[in-house]
Amino acid sequence: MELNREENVMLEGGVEKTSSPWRNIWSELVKNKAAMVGLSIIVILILIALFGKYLMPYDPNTGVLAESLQKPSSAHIFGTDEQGRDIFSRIIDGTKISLRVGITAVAIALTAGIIFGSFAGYYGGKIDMYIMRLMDIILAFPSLLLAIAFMSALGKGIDKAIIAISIVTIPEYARIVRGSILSVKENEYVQAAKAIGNNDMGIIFKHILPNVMSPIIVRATLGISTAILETSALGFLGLGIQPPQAEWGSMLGAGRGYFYNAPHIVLFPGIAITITVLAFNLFGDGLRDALDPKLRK
Amino acid sequence: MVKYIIKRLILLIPVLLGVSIMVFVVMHVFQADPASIILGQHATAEQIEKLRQELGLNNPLYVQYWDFLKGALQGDLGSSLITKTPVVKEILSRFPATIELALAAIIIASIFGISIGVISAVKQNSIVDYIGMVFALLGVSMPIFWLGLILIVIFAVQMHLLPVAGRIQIGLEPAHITGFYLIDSLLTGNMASFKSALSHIILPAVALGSYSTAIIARMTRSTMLEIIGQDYIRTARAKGLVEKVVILQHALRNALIPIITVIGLQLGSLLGGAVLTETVFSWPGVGSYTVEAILKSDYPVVQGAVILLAVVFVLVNLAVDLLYAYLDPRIKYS
Amino acid sequence: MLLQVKNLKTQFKVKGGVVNAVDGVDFEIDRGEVVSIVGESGSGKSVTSLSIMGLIPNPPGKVIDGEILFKGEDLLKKTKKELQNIRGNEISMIFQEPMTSLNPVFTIGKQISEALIKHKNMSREEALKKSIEMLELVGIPSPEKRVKDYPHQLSGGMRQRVMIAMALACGPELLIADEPTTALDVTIQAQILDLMLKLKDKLGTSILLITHDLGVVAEVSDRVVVMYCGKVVEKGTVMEIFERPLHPYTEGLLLSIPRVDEKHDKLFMIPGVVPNPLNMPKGCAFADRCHRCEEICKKEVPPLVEYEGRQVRCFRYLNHKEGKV
Amino acid sequence: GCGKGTQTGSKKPKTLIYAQGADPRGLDPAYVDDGESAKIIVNVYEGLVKYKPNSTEIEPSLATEWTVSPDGKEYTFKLRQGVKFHDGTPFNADAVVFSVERQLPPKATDDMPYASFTFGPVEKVQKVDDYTVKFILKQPYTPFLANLAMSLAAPIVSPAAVQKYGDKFIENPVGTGPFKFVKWDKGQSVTLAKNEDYWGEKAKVDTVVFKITKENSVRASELITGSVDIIDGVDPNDIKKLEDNKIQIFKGKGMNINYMAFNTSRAPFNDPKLREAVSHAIDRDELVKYLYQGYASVANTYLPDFIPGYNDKVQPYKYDVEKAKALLKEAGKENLEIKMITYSNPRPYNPVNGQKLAEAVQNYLAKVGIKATIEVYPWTEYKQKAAQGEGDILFYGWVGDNGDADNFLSLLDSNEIKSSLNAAKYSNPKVDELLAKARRLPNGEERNNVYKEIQEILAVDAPWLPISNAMDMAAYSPKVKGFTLHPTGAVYLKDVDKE
Amino acid sequence: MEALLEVVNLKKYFPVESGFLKKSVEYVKAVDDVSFKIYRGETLGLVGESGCGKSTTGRMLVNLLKPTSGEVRFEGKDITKLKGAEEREFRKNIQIIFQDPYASLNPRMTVGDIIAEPIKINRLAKGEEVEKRVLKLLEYVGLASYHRNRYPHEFSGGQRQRVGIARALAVNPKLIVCDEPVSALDVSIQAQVLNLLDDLQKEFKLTYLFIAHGLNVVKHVSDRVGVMYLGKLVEIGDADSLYDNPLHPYTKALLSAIPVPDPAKKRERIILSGDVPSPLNPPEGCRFHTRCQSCMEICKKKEPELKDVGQNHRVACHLY
Ligand SMILES: Nc1ncnc2c1ncn2[C@@H]1O[C@H](COP(=O)(O)OP(=O)(O)OP(=O)(O)O)[C@@H](O)[C@H]1O
Ligand SMILES: Nc1ncnc2c1ncn2[C@@H]1O[C@H](COP(=O)(O)OP(=O)(O)OP(=O)(O)O)[C@@H](O)[C@H]1O
Ligand SMILES: [Mg+2]
Ligand SMILES: [Mg+2]
Ligand code: NI
Repeated sequence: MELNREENVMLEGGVEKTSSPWRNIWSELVKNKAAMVGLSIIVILILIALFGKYLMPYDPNTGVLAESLQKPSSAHIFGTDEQGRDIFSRIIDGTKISLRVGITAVAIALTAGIIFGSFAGYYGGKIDMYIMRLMDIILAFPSLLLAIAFMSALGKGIDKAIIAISIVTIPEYARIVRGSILSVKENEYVQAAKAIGNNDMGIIFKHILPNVMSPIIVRATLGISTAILETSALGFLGLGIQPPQAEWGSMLGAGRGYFYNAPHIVLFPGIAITITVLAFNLFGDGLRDALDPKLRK
Repeated sequence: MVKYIIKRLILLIPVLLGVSIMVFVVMHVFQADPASIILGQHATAEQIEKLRQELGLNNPLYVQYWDFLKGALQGDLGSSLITKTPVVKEILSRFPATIELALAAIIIASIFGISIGVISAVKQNSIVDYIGMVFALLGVSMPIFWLGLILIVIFAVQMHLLPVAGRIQIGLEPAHITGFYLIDSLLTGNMASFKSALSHIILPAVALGSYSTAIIARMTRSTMLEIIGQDYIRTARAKGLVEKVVILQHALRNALIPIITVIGLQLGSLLGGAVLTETVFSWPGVGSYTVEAILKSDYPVVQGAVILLAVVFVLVNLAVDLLYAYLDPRIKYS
Repeated sequence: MLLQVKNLKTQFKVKGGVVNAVDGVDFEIDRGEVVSIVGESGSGKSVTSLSIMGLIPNPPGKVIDGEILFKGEDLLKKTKKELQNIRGNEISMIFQEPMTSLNPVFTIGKQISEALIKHKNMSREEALKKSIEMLELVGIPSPEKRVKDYPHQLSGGMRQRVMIAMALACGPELLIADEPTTALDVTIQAQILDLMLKLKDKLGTSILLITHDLGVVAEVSDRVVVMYCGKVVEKGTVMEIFERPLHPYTEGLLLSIPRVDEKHDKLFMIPGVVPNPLNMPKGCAFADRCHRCEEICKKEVPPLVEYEGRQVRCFRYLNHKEGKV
Repeated sequence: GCGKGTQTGSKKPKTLIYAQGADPRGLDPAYVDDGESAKIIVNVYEGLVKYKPNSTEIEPSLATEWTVSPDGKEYTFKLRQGVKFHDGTPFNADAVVFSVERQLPPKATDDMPYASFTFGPVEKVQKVDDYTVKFILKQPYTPFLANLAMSLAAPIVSPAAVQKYGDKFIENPVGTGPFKFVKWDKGQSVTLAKNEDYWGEKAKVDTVVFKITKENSVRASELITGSVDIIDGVDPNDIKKLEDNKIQIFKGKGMNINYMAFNTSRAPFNDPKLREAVSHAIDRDELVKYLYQGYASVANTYLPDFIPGYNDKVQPYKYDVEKAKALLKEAGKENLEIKMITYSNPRPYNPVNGQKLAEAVQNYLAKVGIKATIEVYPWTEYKQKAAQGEGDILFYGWVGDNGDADNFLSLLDSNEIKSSLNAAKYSNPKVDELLAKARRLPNGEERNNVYKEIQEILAVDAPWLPISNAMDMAAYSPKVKGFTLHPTGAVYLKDVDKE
Repeated sequence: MEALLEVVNLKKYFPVESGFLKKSVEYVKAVDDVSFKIYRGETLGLVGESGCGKSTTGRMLVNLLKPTSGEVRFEGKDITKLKGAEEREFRKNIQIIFQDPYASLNPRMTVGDIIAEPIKINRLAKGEEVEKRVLKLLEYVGLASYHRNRYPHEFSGGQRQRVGIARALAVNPKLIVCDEPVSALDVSIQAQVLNLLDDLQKEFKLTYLFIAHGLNVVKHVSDRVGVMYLGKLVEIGDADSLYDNPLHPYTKALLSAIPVPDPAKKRERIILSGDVPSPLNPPEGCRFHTRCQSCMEICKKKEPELKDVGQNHRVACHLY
């Protein structure tokens, strides 16, 4: 065929190997410095969560009361809390829970939000109406109050807190997903997907969702921080972690009375939260860019 | 337009019904027993049982809900178990404070958020941009009560610039007209009150608005970036307009449409999310009052507050939608 | 000469390198003349026009070399402020997309008035009156009512007419029209072109028309500039170009248009695609697609040569001139 | 509030601002049970009798003198004449009868938390003449006089005002006290004004404002910046900062007890051996020194030391890890696993909050090999849980109402298991009997000795581990003169002045 | 000749919700009573201004839209009532190529995946076979095997349109609806795509419905041409007959408006006045009468029928 002549022009680097999309995303991510910083921090955090017990100089849950409220020193690099526990060890120990809270809460809310949002957006009409009214109801509920209310119904414990927090955030994801789907749904490639015989699920999950991920990713990375912070608010009201388990948010809450005479008690968990949140956000932004083949070189 | 508003108000009904059912059920599976709360710690089991009968607490839940709903329809949400005063009165007396704070917070958040966002977008990928965005990220990563205490220490205790807590300096409360101190003091021409109320609201509003500031800044930045690339911005430049006009009039005006959505949502969550800020700054609002009520199992108050907050939330959303129509001539509600 | 563009070079820094979007372009426009620039998508037509307007987004773009002499003065040497005073006043521009080139949140009255208030020191009311006149001029019925409309209330053709009204409001000496009809229907396109020509005659404005539709070019222009990959490959009067195209690209372009009045089985086709702007071939950019390609074409960039009083960028004519053919 | 502006000849009205941690529940003494309400109520109302400054002894107030019948069942009061309520109506025997009768059956309602506590022993109250009232008790009840000095239930209200305001009297208090009620901005402040017609020595300041500031450290900050004059609920952590800012700290002995209760109704702590073991395992000196930072005293017995009947001979179980381990081993409970429940908020007797105390205890228990879990609840829910019998160890405390030993020690009366006041669910017939006996004995040595005996029994039986008596702390600006906190926690502001 | 597909009285009204609680509904009459046939192996061109209902018609043919009323008979069977498995089976017969090569390819899928998808969904091949088939299709449309790992944005418009064509060919359709497949392309690329379509038609005996508003392009590819205006078919006939002898005033104006790339030929153009009326409330009578230069009284009142004027040529105009 005569048409094949153009290959000569297009050929830039010989025959390419088959490369998986994940490899592409990865190679793109690697190029993004901010994202890599974020990812490195996340990896370190995960390592700490997994192997933290080898790093802890002291038992995080037992303290020597006589050594309470000590300023950072060589013995306790982050100082000690009101029970005389080593804050450094507690921060390391708390990593596990804080990460788990952030990640699972977002994962649950995200999954539910995506399902609700995409059904509402894709099918429209009555389904949309019912789903979005339900979302409105949850949304109209002040979120902290709703979380508290759910927790008092579900009972205590970190798992319940995670569920409560995720339920509260579902509507936000659902709204974002729905909105994006409404705008993507009319695209011709969606029509094309239908024309070649895709069923609704195929269209939603293969063709629409991948194209609405960027706002969702950005929201989700922010959501991780919200979840961590909201756990701390629940902890503040005695609904979060059961003591003596360390968790950053609760450490912050418990330490707030010592603001004047032992500010380090709240400083370090605050920094830990901030760094974690920052890392997820940097990584999220990078991931969004990497997932978009248009931004790839 | 009026029809649209009426329609939206009608849609309020199922939402409120849903909210009330949910809060009712949740509060009633709560373990604490209102009868024993009312009776206090010296009560005997017989007294408690008697009171449970009187209060209808032994009826099936749906009967109780129906009774509650009947009352609610007549504007009666019951009385607080703790203070005996009608819930509606208690909440309404605290509502202006919450709304005033939430509005102040959202105004501050909007001003800062939009400014940071616009500057970041205009100076995309410059150092200013990065600083702006890191600032925004810090805003979402700081716990409110933490930030609140830091603000108090810096601005009130160390620098003596602003008051520590409360709504106004004692003795300067303006005459009660709307319940909003800032407005009431202006209406009565009481400048000393106005100044005091203003200086009291700044710190809590900044603390409460920090999260929203960050969200608004990020949203503004991305929207502005998108809009600056639009054809009509090029058209505006081609007309010879100065850059300031192009950015602030042509671009920002368009960017405001999605930003308003975010602001609306944020305002909604600020109304209920002011709990910790209200606690830290002793702001006499509904949020901290409700949490106290939850902790004391005073659930007529919780139910009332949640329902009222839901009403306000829905109304705020309606206002946002109407604002859309004003900002975006393409949207017409009929 | 109203406008002289000399050796204009505009670059874009993009991920992975530098795109020479406009790479040494020369042409000129006389008063009252219609000059068309044609060429394939991505050949640098819009960048040329934006360079003249001083609207190249910076970063990533930058005019790196050349002169743009407008009434003898180099626009590239003007300050931002001076340029703002020229834009929309002495030179104005119409863009391709009538749907998106108007700001959706302002009334068209406000959008037309803006330039008048800025450049002609008119008051709001005066500007609005003038706007109504302009709308009338471009044939919008009941303009007093229409000034209060928002862009979305108008059809595509009307919006494009509003764009024209806006561009002409200050009575510019040069109107740059970047694909003003591409997005429109044929019947509407005919209306708009008709209108532009009428207004040109009436107001004496020079027009720089950018398009890749050769049909449009044939109907309206006096002279034609053909661009390919950021370079001018051929210039001449409209008759010369259509009757006897010199450059193989121009030739191919003309041949690949399906014509209503002829019927043949297969269309002529320029094979291949435009080279990647980040990865330009060493020699003539068209060499790979050219059916007359010779050895030298792949090695050296051909210069713009005079041939029969016209200019063309092809080695064949260089050789000819030197008497080797 | 820095005083600025030019000083004019006329005296500037003095405003005293007192910051406390919560809104009062209400301002009708019959319907409230919280300290925040009490602090305001004592300044607006008065009872027939009152406590002497800095002690819980009784002195005249609205009654000028009284007699008790020999059988201890009739109390006759002579009332002060010429006293007017703030609404201008006269104070007389009718007012007293009205105030009391509304809290007696049949008028008393369920939501009067202190009615039965205060007037439970009263058979009836009678007007003898306009200025004489007689109370007839069902049986002799010695603490009754102390009850009449309490800030809750006992104060005399204006009958006219109660009738006038009805339901809303709770927000519109009218009494005879040195201050009149002005207004109450919910959640924000309660304002009182000097009662110019007060029968006694008049208040020194013109206006008193009770301001609500929830967070301890924020309240301290307000005092530092001068926007309030007096704060209570001072957090030990803030004291240094306050002192650095030349703030005066008032440290008074608190009429309270902070204790840990064993659930004695079931295993494992129905075994006194185990209670003893645990009691040995906890270093209360260390708790007081570090957790409470020295702003509490170690409680050796079940009463604060200034209450008549306090037994200074009782020896608590000493901190002794080895002993504790040995006792556990003896009981065969070396790997004991228990559940503790506690509350999430600070309490007057435990300023750091229940969770922190529980965590510290958990730590000590771990050292003797007891594995304890902690469940934390908000206060009301916690009380509910405790009443339902959750938890093997509970954390509780008590703030005395009337300064009588009975008020504290009845917490261990088996009759109070039902009402859940007896958190340890402790039941000892001997103790019950002694308590009943003491209630009937007139004040004096004999009665005190009974209480001492009870304390000895309890010290051995150890249903509680008494931990500490928190200091009552307040802080005030150096401009404030004459401020004290009464051991009952009440603040009488009549004699407080501000420069 | 045998009609592969027959369209009978096809209508599509899009409801536009308005009023209180969405009660009253107005309709956009996008396609309003259109009937025509497409014969096996031919190319039927469909021209008309933007918004006149061409795409809507095309989408109803491929069953992407359900018509409000009327029938689409493919090989004698009404496809508008198909459901489930039958519908899926039918989809293989008719495919569609879209106007915008940028918007019609999922930006997050590689070209290989895009082409493989219909094969997998319709289970036309398994495992290795799929890959082979994809390569074959790429070859048909003139792309190289290494292109399959690239993303749509890495291609030029013309190449992208080829991917769209390959995707349509993947299921071996009998009819392809080409919805303005070259409108977004440059002339030089346009020629490549048109030639490709031509080649493929010959090779696979395809039938095309070719939608465009560029009349010269339609003329080049079509055997017969239909002209639509505001939801109505106003003229239909053999391409040569229609172009040489346009009857409807709208067709005339349309033809005259085509810019001819020949400066020497200055023609008399018919410049229509005004814009296309809104399809929400189209004019009474003949829908073109508001812009028609030979408008008569009757045109304002009575809607003209599509009349046969001989030589396979039919027109809806009161002039004839
Ligand atoms: N903002 C920009 N950033 C990077 N590259 C750009 C930018 N604008 C234009 N270019 C590049 O400049 C080259 C010329 O673009 P230009 O828009 O002038 O083409 P054109 O001839 O107007 O094409 P069309 O007919 O599609 O409008 C293209 O390769 C394009 O990628
Ligand atoms: N989903 C829809 N809902 C409402 N109206 C629609 C919808 N799709 C199309 N329309 C309307 O139907 C009419 C016909 O649209 P259609 O897309 O078929 O036109 P077209 O001839 O293909 O135009 P173009 O040349 O611009 O592609 C238009 O007025 C359009 O606004
Ligand atoms: Mg262009
Ligand atoms: Mg179409
Ligand atoms: Ni041809």
